[in-house]
Amino acid sequence: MHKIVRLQKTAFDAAAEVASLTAGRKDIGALVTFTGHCRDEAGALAGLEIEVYPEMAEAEIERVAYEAARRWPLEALLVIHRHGEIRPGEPIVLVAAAAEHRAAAFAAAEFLMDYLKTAAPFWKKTRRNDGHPGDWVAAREEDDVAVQKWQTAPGKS
Amino acid sequence: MHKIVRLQKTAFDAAAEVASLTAGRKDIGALVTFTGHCRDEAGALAGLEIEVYPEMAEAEIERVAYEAARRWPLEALLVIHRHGEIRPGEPIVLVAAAAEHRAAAFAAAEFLMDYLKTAAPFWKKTRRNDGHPGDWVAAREEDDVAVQKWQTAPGKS
Amino acid sequence: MKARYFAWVRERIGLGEEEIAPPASVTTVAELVVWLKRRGENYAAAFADERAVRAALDRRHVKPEQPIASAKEIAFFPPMTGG
Amino acid sequence: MKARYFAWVRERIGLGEEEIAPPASVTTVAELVVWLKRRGENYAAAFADERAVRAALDRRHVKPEQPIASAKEIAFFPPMTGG
Repeated sequence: MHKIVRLQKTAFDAAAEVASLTAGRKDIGALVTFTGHCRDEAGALAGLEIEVYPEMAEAEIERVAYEAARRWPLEALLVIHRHGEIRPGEPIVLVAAAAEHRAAAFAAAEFLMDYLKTAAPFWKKTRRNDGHPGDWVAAREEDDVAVQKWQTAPGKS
Repeated sequence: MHKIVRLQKTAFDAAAEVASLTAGRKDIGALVTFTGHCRDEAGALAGLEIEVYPEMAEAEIERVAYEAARRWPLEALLVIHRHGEIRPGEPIVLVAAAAEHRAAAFAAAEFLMDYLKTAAPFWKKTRRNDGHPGDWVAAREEDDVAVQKWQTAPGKS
Repeated sequence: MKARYFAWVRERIGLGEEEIAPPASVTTVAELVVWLKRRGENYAAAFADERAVRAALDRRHVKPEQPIASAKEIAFFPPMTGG
Repeated sequence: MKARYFAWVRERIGLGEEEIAPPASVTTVAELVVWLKRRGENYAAAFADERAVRAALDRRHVKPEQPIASAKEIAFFPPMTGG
């Protein structure tokens, strides 16, 4: 299985990254991508500052990618996560999962995102347009609930 | 909500289509795309010929897109489905769903695909490399099972 | 009314579409299928396994027991394989 | 061992990382937190709500009752908000 995992400060071109993952492949029937963007919250935000524990982030993402490949028959897998300064509209994270059929691609992409949200060591701090200091973004309870469904999920299906 | 539904014979550039859907938007936090490609089945296939009932296909896709927008809080929705001759590696279908948070985007994209597979009037016939006549692709029982889960699913979540 | 046929239903019948005028006694989709099967071997072959053929009335999926009523267009086709 | 702090844990302590040498009586992550809180008001503030702080030992998530054993690196941070 073709696998790419990358942490970076610079913006990425999601389309070009996905194209390079699947270029020339004629065995991929289904490709699911997820892109997470920085929202401007109706103009209130100047952006985000994302802090990372880089050594652990790489290890965690590799671990989750390995687990995804164990659970579903995947042809290719891509995870790119940014840190540092992000402006509204810019991409933060890209996940792509390719498989012969769509069920595996959808499940793997959602699984990867649920684990990235709750287990990968990144922390977002807002930067505000009104000059006031930003806040650390609070973890969402929905994310903890979302990740629990994978603990009872079967293996390759 | 920004919505695009299109049937066409020509190939499409999935990246450019998705870019045009979300260009300049700063309110989209999550974007899920699904691309279905023509596989070559280890070199056995020269491609697919996709037959369509065009008037009904447009009506069905519009109906399913409307239902997706009713069930989940979406910012944008895109469905492009090809018909006619498709070569291995080429895209057949593109679905994109954009929302503030990822759960709605994932659910809407998977919902759209499950309904497209079982309710949109398209039929695939294989074209073989060995000169023998191709066969009509049989419907997959998994697809009928997959679509059933949405019949008991709640509304906006 | 107009009848339209797709995929292997179209191939077996040998037509993509035609005008049909079933008698007033034909009131449901299932009854129309019985009537069509009597039109020739090609129709009988297309509808040999009736459960394998789906129908749409005025471009909406319908079940065999659906009344035809004043529909303008009926379509017959195998289970769909798009996406 | 090396201690690393992230996000508001880092801000409250005022350090990103430091070398620490807890006594042999400190054997678990929870005991290390108790020991750190005694080092000053900044540490006490960072760990005021212990349930809000997560820990990783040699870059793997661990629970408070986890033995430190011979770990080389411990990290403390709030619940993650990546993705």
